[in-house]
Amino acid sequence: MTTTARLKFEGITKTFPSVKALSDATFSIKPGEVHALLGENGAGKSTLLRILSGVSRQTSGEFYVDGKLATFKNPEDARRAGIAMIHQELQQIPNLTVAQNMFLGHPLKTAGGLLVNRREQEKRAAAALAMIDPSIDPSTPIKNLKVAQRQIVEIARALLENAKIVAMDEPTSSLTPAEFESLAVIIEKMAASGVAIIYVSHKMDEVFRICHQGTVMRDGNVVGTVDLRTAAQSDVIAMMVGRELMHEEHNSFVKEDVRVEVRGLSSAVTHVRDVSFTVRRGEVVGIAGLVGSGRTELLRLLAGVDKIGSGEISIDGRALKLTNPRSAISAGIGLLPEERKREGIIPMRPVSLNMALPSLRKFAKVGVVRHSAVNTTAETLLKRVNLRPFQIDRPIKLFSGGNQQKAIIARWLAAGSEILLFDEPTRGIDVGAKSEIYHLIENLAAEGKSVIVVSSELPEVIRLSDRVIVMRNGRIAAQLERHELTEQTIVSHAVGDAEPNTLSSTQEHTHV
Amino acid sequence: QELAPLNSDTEKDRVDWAQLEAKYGAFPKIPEGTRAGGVSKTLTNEYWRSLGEGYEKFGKKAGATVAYQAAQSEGDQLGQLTIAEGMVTTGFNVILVSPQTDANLQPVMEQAKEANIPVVNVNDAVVPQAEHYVGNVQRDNGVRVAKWFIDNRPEGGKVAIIEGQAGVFAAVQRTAGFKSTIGENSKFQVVASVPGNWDRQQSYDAATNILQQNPDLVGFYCNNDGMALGVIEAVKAAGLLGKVAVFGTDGISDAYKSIEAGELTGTVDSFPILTGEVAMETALRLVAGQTVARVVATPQALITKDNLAKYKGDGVDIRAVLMKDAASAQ
Amino acid sequence: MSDIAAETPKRSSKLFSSFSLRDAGTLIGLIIIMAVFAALVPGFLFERNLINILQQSSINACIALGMTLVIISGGIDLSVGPTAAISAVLTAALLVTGVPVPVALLAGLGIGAFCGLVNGVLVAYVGLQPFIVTLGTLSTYRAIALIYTGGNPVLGVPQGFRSLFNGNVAGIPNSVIIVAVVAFAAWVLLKKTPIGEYLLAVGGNEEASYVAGVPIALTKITAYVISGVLAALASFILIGRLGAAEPILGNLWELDAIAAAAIGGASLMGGKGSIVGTILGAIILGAMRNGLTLMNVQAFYQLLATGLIILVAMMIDRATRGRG
Amino acid sequence: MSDIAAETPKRSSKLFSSFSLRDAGTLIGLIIIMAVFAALVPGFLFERNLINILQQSSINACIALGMTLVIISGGIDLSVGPTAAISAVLTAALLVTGVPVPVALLAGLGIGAFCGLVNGVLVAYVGLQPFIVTLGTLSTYRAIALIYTGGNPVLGVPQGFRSLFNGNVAGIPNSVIIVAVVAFAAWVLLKKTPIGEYLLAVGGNEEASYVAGVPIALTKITAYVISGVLAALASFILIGRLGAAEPILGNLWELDAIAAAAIGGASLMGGKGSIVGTILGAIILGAMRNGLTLMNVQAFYQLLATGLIILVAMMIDRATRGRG
Ligand SMILES: Nc1ncnc2c1ncn2[C@@H]1O[C@H](COP(=O)(O)OP(=O)(O)OP(=O)(O)O)[C@@H](O)[C@H]1O
Ligand SMILES: Nc1ncnc2c1ncn2[C@@H]1O[C@H](COP(=O)(O)OP(=O)(O)OP(=O)(O)O)[C@@H](O)[C@H]1O
Ligand SMILES: [Mg+2]
Ligand SMILES: [Mg+2]
Repeated sequence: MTTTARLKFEGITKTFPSVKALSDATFSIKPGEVHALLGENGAGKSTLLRILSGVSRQTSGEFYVDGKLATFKNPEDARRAGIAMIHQELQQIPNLTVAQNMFLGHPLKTAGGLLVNRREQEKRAAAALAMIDPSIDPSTPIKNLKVAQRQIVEIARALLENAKIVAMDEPTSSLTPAEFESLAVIIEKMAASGVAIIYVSHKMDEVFRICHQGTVMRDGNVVGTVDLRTAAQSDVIAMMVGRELMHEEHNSFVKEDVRVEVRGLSSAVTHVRDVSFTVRRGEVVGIAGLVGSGRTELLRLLAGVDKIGSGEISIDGRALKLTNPRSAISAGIGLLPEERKREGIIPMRPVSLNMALPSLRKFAKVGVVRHSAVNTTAETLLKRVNLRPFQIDRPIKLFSGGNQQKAIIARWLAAGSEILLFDEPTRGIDVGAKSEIYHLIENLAAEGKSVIVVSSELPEVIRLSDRVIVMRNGRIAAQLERHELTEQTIVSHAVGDAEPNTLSSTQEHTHV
Repeated sequence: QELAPLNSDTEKDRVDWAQLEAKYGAFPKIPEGTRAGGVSKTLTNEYWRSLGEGYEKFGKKAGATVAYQAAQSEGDQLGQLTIAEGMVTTGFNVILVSPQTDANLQPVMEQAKEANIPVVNVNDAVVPQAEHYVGNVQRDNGVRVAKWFIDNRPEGGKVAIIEGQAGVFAAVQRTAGFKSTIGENSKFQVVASVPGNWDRQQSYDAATNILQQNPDLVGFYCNNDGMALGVIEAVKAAGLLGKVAVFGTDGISDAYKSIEAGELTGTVDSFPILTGEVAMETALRLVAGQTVARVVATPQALITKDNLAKYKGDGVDIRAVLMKDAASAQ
Repeated sequence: MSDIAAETPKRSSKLFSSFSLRDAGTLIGLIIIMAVFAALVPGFLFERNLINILQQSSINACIALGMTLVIISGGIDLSVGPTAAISAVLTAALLVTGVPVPVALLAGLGIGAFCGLVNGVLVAYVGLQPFIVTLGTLSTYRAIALIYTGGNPVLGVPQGFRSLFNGNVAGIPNSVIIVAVVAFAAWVLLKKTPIGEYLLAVGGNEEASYVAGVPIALTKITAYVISGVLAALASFILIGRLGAAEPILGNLWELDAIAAAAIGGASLMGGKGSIVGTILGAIILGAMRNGLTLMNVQAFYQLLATGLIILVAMMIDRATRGRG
Repeated sequence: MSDIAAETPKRSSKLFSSFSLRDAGTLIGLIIIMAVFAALVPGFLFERNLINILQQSSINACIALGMTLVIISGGIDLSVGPTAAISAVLTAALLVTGVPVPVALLAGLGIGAFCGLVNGVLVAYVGLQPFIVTLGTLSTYRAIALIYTGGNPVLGVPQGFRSLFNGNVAGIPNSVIIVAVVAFAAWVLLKKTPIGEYLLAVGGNEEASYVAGVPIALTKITAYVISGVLAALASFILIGRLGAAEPILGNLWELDAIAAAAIGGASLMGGKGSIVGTILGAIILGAMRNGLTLMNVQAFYQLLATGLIILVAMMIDRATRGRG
């Protein structure tokens, strides 16, 4: 090929005090190429992109943009060199508006550069947002948005930059296929105009849909670059995880006895209304629905996080009085929250103690926590969820997102929770780990635990669930048995095909 | 034997400063290399710096080395304690303390006694166990100003008090002296007694508010000069200069200037430099082995424009003037 | 439990942003306090007394405006009092030696800015905690003011300077007008300019700001410099009023200013604060002092009332706007 | 830029957790300060003086331990001084009226706990900002102590009580022993008990802690109650030394305590702090005061040195352990 690479990495190495996150990463990307960066959690993808975008510096090696050596001292330098980045974690200021966030650092100015031109910012922000979700109002404070909407804002922000390289680190982790479709169109357009795109995602179908080339990383090393237009998905996955992943069928462990019974449950603070369902021992119940349909809110109600307005929850026939998460936890309920960074982790504390937090008293003897017991349990459980790197004393904030997720799952195993509420359990989790988590869920069911899984990924819902509850507008729209489960039926119940004209499209986004 | 808790105002075993020489003879020779340590409340107020000047002055004359230290702020009781303890540790021959509170230097008294170092309590708060006290009567400050009002404003009227920091010994005593004396005269009415916290700005604001409600006020008594100088500005701003009498306490140089300029009505000067000299003299007499009365009373005087020339100006020998005052008071 | 409060977001409508709702809470607090005093103190609501209250609040308001910006940026400035003192004694000393007023003013503002700059650099570049940096400079600056003057006040500030800060225009004290102008400028800065957005951003999420290319260090330093300059300005108002500059002036100003900002809705965690709220907060504190003095409340009980009113003001505010 | 800095933490090995490295930084600061004074002041390192330093640091250390726990939980307690004052005057008054020592002690600790409880409830249940709550109670508690005593000190604390807190065991002052025991207990609490982990969790991420079932309110209240109890204990040490209890005691203790905690590595953002570090921080401050006094440094220059040393201690610490 004669064109110079738009972006070329040469021997990029990054060492942290206790891990080598990247070693000798070398590959290049051409203009107009959509290049996937693939690898398990902790493989070093985000680390590489953070170096590219000037957020951190490589220990050694260099990279070139359009053949020019790049030496970025801060994100601003990278931006000037034409690099736009969507970070894996939302990088937003809660109290500022959507538009202010999108123009943060480089506001449009007026009055001779003195004042911020709010109107123009909002106009342009609206235009960028409209490409994905026109319902987002650029003048609302970002803290009022749902995670999914906030992620759309992050994407739109990157679109505003007119960059020649756009790095996207799991841009769709909270999005539904519908939004991904819009993004795919945008990416195609950008690629057509010569922009190089680096795309990181654990959703393989997305990757294969839009990416031309893919570089596979494992434990900080580049394993190789493959042409995704020709390669087989299973081969690529094998490259990533170092082994073949079997496509597994759903296993059912449903017992007869009803463990959880929810009757007429309504929220005191959100739009969840009149929800009734049951979950049996060993049953995995999936909850599907559109963004904003109230799935998360339902789980928060069950976990005692949100206040119950009316209705009843009983476990093993005993009615619960849920006043706070603690009461739910002692009733054997454990919640894997949707927004890991905000609701999940205590950043500066070690993984082991993040895991043990709700069950500390179980590890205590005469009021003193036996850290040896914590560590023993942590080693067992964190191994079971396959934490990587396996360093249980490290502050959790130093782990990759997927590994943080695993630690929170382990938290409820440690607490011995019988009823597990998983909100988007595989968000940001690599394919290998994903199948591990599926196994884990199945194992839990096999042990007789009851699991409720909220997921925006329909294949996941179908793969895991014995039964699926479809939610719409805060209410249950349908309960589908295993044999009825197809993507088609779920979607039609979620959007309410039966009564097509009652749909409020500002609240609810197109597809599941 | 245990000493009775000291009340510097009523203690029987006392001597007036002017009588020191008459009673104990000329100043004796002190041992070579005598070191005297002064521990002040704070140096942020001119009064305490002047006191230190007096220490140095007399110390130099008598051939003693003087160290003068102060806490970092007026409320820093433990800091002052640390300083005083340091002086005991480093073997000063005599220590002069002006405690922040009645109690905060108590341990030093004990430690010094063990180490056989005499301690002189100089002014302000009075440590009950103090064996030696040099200073004026705080209460008397307020009394003198109250008497001025009774003498000079025979028709009576409304008066207001700007107090120092809540709970501080000098502020409590001065206020009490003024209040009780003026309270004996039914023509006067204390319409306000509010805290100025030794702070000029707060006193200014308080005075503004008081004047607004009581434009017919006849006077202010302030627990120190800094506050009085704030109050006088408020009086000026209200256009009442000359109508409202304002008194301060301490006799700092700015107060004198203000009196000369016809603004401040008066201040109760307790002559810090002279007090310092007397205190040092007493301390060094103790070092020389003399026995001195438990309380040595130092002078104070109400300074107004009328008698200002007598106490301040070129060629005024304040010591001689006050000696004469003392003699005539006898 | 401010964060958990997010669990029950009571967003009513887009028209009322949380900002103005919050200010309404502060306003209600002020109105209640004014009403109580009006009932207890005859003449409390006279125009003359209201102007008094404004004038007496002006110094604290001026300091509190700077404090609000610093707090929004995620910092705190405990050194405002000593900064004011340094600036006051320097300006007064220059004026007394006959330096023209504008030059002395500039020198005073300049030294205020410099004090702020030192704070800002230590926070932003050296990376120390704001509380501890300004606790250190609190002592350091005070010591400098004391050493410079030997502990004595600087007297004899010329009338020309005094009337500039202590005069009236149509019955409104100049100090009130000055602070009103500063407040408006601060409001524009915070709501309309890039730097205001940066302040909110840095205080709201520093990492995200960094990633977005916000000049973090510059933003923080700006906040501290403004705080220093406003401390200097406040000291001018004070020496205009008192005619003298004391090296010990400004003692405990930081607490009053922080109280005003907090009552006005600033969060000491950063990222949140309101100019209007701060001004209202300063007036609440001023009205309280004024009312207590007029009622001739004894010192100990004034102290008690001060503490309780701060607590009650915060509770009223919390009650009117709900949690969060 | 504390968060971003996290990308390059200089942790060398698993054996040295970030905890002890941070403490090593503080220790180096202490050693440098001690070395400087040892060079300048003859007798500074004499055993007698070292014991003096420990004794003089003990009150601040005691207060700072409680402060550290509160700071770790994401709060701050400005009311420690007045809490100590209330507890001191009550205990002394009881003792003077002949109440047995243990009863008076319990009453004093109880009132300290109660003061802390009020702070804690206002923070945890009413949801007010810790800074402003304790600023309000700072005034309120002080006023209560003053009103209770009419502003007068309570004199004549019996010898039995005094020797309990002011005696020696084998040349070591009881106060030092008491604080050492308290420090050990605080260390156990923080490192070994669920409540310690809860404190770190609540200060580190309150919402996540809530979701994980941590009893947020209880945790916060515990921190404030401990702070109140330790303030009471510190006041016992003080009245043991002074033989009298004054309603104005404890003035500005909060700043010294915060300084000690911050020098020792506590982050005022919460979630971080060290018991060992705080003790070292208190000793740094004590050694500094002691050394400056022995050098006979004039008050203004002592103030200057205090400020500068706080700044330098923080910078040394920052330099030795890198950013973060
Ligand atoms: N600041 C840090 N300090 C120490 N180690 C770090 C730090 N940041 C990342 N790491 C480590 O670097 C490795 C690579 O992390 P990175 O976030 O790049 O993984 P990733 O491929 O993006 O994973 P994921 O798919 O889960 O997002 C991980 O082992 C992680 O623990
Ligand atoms: N009281 C209410 N009335 C109407 N709508 C509400 C109410 N409270 C919240 N909402 C809306 O409901 C949505 C919240 O539902 P949420 O998105 O959490 O459900 P979800 O199905 O879990 O979505 P996600 O895919 O983001 O997890 C938000 O869009 C919010 O604006
Ligand atoms: Mg990643
Ligand atoms: Mg959800």
